[in-house]
Amino acid sequence: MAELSYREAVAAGIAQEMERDERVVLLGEDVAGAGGVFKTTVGLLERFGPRRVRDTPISEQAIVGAAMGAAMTGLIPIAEIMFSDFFAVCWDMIANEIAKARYMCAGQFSLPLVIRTANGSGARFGAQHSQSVENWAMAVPGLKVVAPSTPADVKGLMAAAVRDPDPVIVFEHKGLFATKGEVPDGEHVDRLGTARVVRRGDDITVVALAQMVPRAVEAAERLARDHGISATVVDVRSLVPLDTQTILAEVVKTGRLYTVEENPRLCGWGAEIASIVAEECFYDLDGPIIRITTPHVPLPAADALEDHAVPSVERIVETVRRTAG
Amino acid sequence: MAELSYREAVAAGIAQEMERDERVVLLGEDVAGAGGVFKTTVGLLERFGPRRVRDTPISEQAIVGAAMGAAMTGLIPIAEIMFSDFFAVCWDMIANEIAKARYMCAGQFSLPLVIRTANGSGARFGAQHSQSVENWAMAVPGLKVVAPSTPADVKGLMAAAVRDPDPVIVFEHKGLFATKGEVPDGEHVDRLGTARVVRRGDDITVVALAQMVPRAVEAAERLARDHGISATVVDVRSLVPLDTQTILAEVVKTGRLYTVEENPRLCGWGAEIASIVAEECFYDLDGPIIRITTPHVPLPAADALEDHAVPSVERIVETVRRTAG
Amino acid sequence: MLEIRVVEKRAYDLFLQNLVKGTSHLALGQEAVAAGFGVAMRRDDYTFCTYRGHHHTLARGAPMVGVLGELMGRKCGQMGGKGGSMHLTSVRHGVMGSYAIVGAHLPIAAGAAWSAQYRESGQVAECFFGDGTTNIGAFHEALNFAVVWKLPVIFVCENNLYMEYTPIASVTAVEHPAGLPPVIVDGNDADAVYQLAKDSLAAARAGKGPSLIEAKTYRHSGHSRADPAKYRPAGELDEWLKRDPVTLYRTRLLEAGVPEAALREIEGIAQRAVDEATEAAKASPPSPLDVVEQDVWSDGGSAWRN
Amino acid sequence: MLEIRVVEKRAYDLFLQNLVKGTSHLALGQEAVAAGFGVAMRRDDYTFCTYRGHHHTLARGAPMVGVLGELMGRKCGQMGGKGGSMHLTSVRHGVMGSYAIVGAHLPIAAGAAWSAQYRESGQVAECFFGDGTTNIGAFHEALNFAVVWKLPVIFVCENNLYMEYTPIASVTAVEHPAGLPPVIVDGNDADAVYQLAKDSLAAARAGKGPSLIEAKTYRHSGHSRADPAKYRPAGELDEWLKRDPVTLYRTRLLEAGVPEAALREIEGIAQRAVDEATEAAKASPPSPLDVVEQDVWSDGGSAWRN
Ligand SMILES: Cc1ncc(C[n+]2csc(CCOP(=O)(O)OP(=O)(O)O)c2C)c(N)n1
Ligand SMILES: Cc1ncc(C[n+]2csc(CCOP(=O)(O)OP(=O)(O)O)c2C)c(N)n1
Ligand SMILES: [Mg+2]
Ligand SMILES: [Mg+2]
Repeated sequence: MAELSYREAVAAGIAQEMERDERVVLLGEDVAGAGGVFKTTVGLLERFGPRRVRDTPISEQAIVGAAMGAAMTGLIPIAEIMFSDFFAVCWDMIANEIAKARYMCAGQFSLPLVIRTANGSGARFGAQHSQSVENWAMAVPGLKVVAPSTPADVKGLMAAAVRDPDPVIVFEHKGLFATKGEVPDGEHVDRLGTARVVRRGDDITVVALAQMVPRAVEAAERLARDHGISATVVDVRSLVPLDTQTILAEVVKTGRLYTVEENPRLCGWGAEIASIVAEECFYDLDGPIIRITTPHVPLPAADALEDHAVPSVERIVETVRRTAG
Repeated sequence: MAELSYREAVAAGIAQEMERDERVVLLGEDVAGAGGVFKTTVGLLERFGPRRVRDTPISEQAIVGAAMGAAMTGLIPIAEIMFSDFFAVCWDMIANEIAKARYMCAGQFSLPLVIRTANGSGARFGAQHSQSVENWAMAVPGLKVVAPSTPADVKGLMAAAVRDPDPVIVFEHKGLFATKGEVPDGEHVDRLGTARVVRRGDDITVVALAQMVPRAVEAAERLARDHGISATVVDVRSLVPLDTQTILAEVVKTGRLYTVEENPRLCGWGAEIASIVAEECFYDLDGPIIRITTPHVPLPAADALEDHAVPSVERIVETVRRTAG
Repeated sequence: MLEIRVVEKRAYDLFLQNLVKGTSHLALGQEAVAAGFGVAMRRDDYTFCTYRGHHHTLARGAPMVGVLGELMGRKCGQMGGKGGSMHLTSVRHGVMGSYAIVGAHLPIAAGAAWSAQYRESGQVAECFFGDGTTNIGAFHEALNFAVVWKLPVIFVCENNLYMEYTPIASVTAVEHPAGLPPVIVDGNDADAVYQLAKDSLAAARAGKGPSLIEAKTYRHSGHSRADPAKYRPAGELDEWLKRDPVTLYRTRLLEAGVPEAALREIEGIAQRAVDEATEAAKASPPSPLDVVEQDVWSDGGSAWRN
Repeated sequence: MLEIRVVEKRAYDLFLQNLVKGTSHLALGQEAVAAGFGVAMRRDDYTFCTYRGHHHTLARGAPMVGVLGELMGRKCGQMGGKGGSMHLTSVRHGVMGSYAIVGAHLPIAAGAAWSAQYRESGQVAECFFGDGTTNIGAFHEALNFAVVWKLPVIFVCENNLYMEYTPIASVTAVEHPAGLPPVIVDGNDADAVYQLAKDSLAAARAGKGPSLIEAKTYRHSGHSRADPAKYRPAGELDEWLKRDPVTLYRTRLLEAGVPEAALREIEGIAQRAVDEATEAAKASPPSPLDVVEQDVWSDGGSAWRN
């Protein structure tokens, strides 16, 4: 196993798939010559050439639309949208075209494409460059959605996304790019639709995603150490398909569910999971379902303010301690 | 009280406010000369003239962006986006600019504007012209969101939206345009953030919105008549601000919550309300929270298929009967 | 062209009989654009069109019964009723979809052209849209993108003078979009369209990049079935009816020496074909309800959880 | 212009000292555009700019301490740290915001111009953006909209040859956008900019509609603080440094007979003003945490429920 940073693992996943299949192509702003503004595509131009790794104009609708047109005619495009906030400028292409086309034509074609993007807070970029918008994508039928939390996962889920015959949105997390971790040597392909139990405990189940996973794990350590509360932590990894089996099984075991979300409070993935649990294992619950989220505000730019807004280890510990009685 | 159709009530609400305040202006595609493709702005050009009622090019970003620029400099624009599905082509303007601007500038300006749009199913327009996207708007901090179900409400909430100092999205429902109802004579201004208890019962609480309200009420009648189940029906009316007091109070009384949503299943407003209830009145619940929604698919065009997809009176009755044991 | 005309008229009749439920946007008067291009295209070229796409779909050879059946929500419909009039697609015939959000299909067509270029398949993507579309952002992005990447795509603007109910001249200043000067053609003259289509297709196939064509034409009916088209100045329709593409072409054939009887026969054949398609569509059962939860994904289903 | 230069350099220093956390996009080398326009504008005109907006914000008279404080996340910051470098706004000075999504502010500026037209206030909206912005849909929609509505808005493209790291010429074909031919100006010549600014402002105020200006200029530093700008061809920066707008203007003043000593004095004043602003910003406490849940709504709060 090699130790890679999360950003290196992104490039490794793309490279693995481009190597395997000539139909895989990459396009986006500054992805080629510059290796990506987050350096997640470094080396790909050199390795696969300008025919397969292409810089584009600042035209997100054209980027994603071109990926769609190419996917329905034989290619497997990976389109980069630099920041997930910019989904808003090409949302029609994502939500109305890519998500719906296969359904509308009753399956006459498929859209094997990937849209990858840098999501989330941590870089102090302010309200228009720090959003977590995985819930936007989850709310639209026809999109598969993953949000990996480790280098190994980002490589493996990227590969799985490329191999999947349907459109997959890969949310890479800005706050995790610099983190490091072991990544299996050789070909590494993960499975969409699988959550992972990162840690097992007896008292509560904490469900988290992406940057919130390491925070939930750290919170769990502290809860165990300082407050005698033993927590299971589940990394959702894949919002669509959603591994409800794993999540429900873990909630049933502890009887208590906490979700930790970076997206603003209303209508997040946490609400979806909370609702599924409140319907399907209501009688197994021992207490209220509690969502820990960013408040329903845009994100501020200053570091202290951003840190205050997004769920922190302290806030998770504090919330659980106060309510897991 | 006069009887108006829902579409007439839209125009009446706009007219009332334009009459009152010279700063109120209306812009959108085909809103002036043609009176709107849904005939919701008939007569306004004649009454207020081409300076205040303006046709635009097919440029949704320009329409909504112009409304924003005008709102921050002294006007109160009402922008029409013809179908709510088209929010996707101007989502950046709505979600990243209008919703966040006041926050980012720490309140240096406000954005007193209204975006009104035709939402929902019923006209057999297919996947790109029938969506219910109120949950898209609800998920974005900085937007107020209403979705009226009656002619009186659409007039009164439109007026309230125009008078509100912040951006309000008014979701008019295509399936309700032809419905009629009493509208108070004279000036009629409602309040944002207020739900309405449409019907009171003892066994369950059904929470619905827009086109789903009449269906929920009819289902409640049938449940009472045919199955001896007595239901409260709450019309949410306003998603942001959300009248959680009314909703929670009614759920506590019956101990059972059903939500009836037209938006696709994942991350809808129903999930939000279910989650709030599962957190805040968990111990008052007597059974699982059940969401009745459109399945998580795009909408099909054919009438029978569309009817099958969207929650119907039958489906509501059947679901409640089966689960309200 | 004639068949398209008869199908469009039939679609209108079926709507009056309440057999077509949703909306539909007829191309009556615009048939020559579809016919001219349809004939000039290679079998494996791609067509991308709008909600007003019956004509282009038929011109590529998609069967009438599939089109009429789709409008009527029948099982025999091109997409089994799931798409409806605005989303006709027949991949088998190179019709890669009809798109109902103005401007959206231009970048998508550029993407198909990119794929053809990448695969060196020699295919060309044709993308049809209306005059109103020149005002939306996606139009601009797609043109620039296609020029910069030198893609084999032809953007064809069917300028019928109106967006929905608003005359285009009152809302547009667009003249020289993104470095791609438009070539103008009489969209009611099928031969002129055919010739230009052939030339531009050849140029695209030769790697010369995209072209932009403006076909001047007119829709005889309203924007959609809901529209009586009262916004038209008096006499405008009459002027255009004089230049009806179907009549124009008929006259031209007569002048070229084709006997009246032969034309009658062709007309009879078209009429019968449409009648038969209509009956077949009527006889087809409605779409089965279980398709509602099918074909979101490539596995044929719509499961979002395990 | 000079003050802007000194502030931008100071912003860079503060970043090196880790006192500026988020990103920042300096306008070193582009100061003349802001200065020329800033001086020509009427007090109540509107400025709309991008994430690269320090220069335009300062040119309208916004205090340096507010700008530097904002970059440092201090209470004294223009928006108390909530906006950051990319979103400088000072309504008091007509700076209606800095927008960080490429192209978004063009329609918004058109809207402010519409409001001025409607209110017959004689105000003009100035909208500054980069060359890369010409490829995004919103650019096209805004220009067409402004032309058709004849709005008093001036779109100023600061063409600095690059989008982030990609040379603009490799990705754009845009030349004649939406019926608005661009007027080109040397963006490093403050006088030339000023003259053109005056003329275009007068035209807008006289009801002649929008104009589009392309100011040719260059950024001396990287795109943002993260960018060492290695993609530049050798020598390019040196060529442009020879045409540094601040030096150019200084030379011109000297040639016009302004004594060196007077210039030194002005330079000293600017330097001291920036030093003072820096100290004041450093002395300001960090933003209080409770602002996080403030000012979503006009009531000052962020409540979404009762
Ligand atoms: C983004 C978007 N805005 C608005 C509409 C509503 N709409 C449908 S067709 C149409 C007019 C289009 O005019 P044009 O492009 O000239 O095509 P035509 O209908 O004349 O063929 C409009 C405004 C839409 N479908 N999509
Ligand atoms: C819609 C959108 N796409 C991409 C970006 C990322 N981005 C920020 S600045 C920039 C380059 C803009 O270039 P230009 O318009 O020339 O302005 P400059 O930075 O040179 O002043 C890009 C691509 C963005 N902010 N918004
Ligand atoms: Mg038209
Ligand atoms: Mg630039």
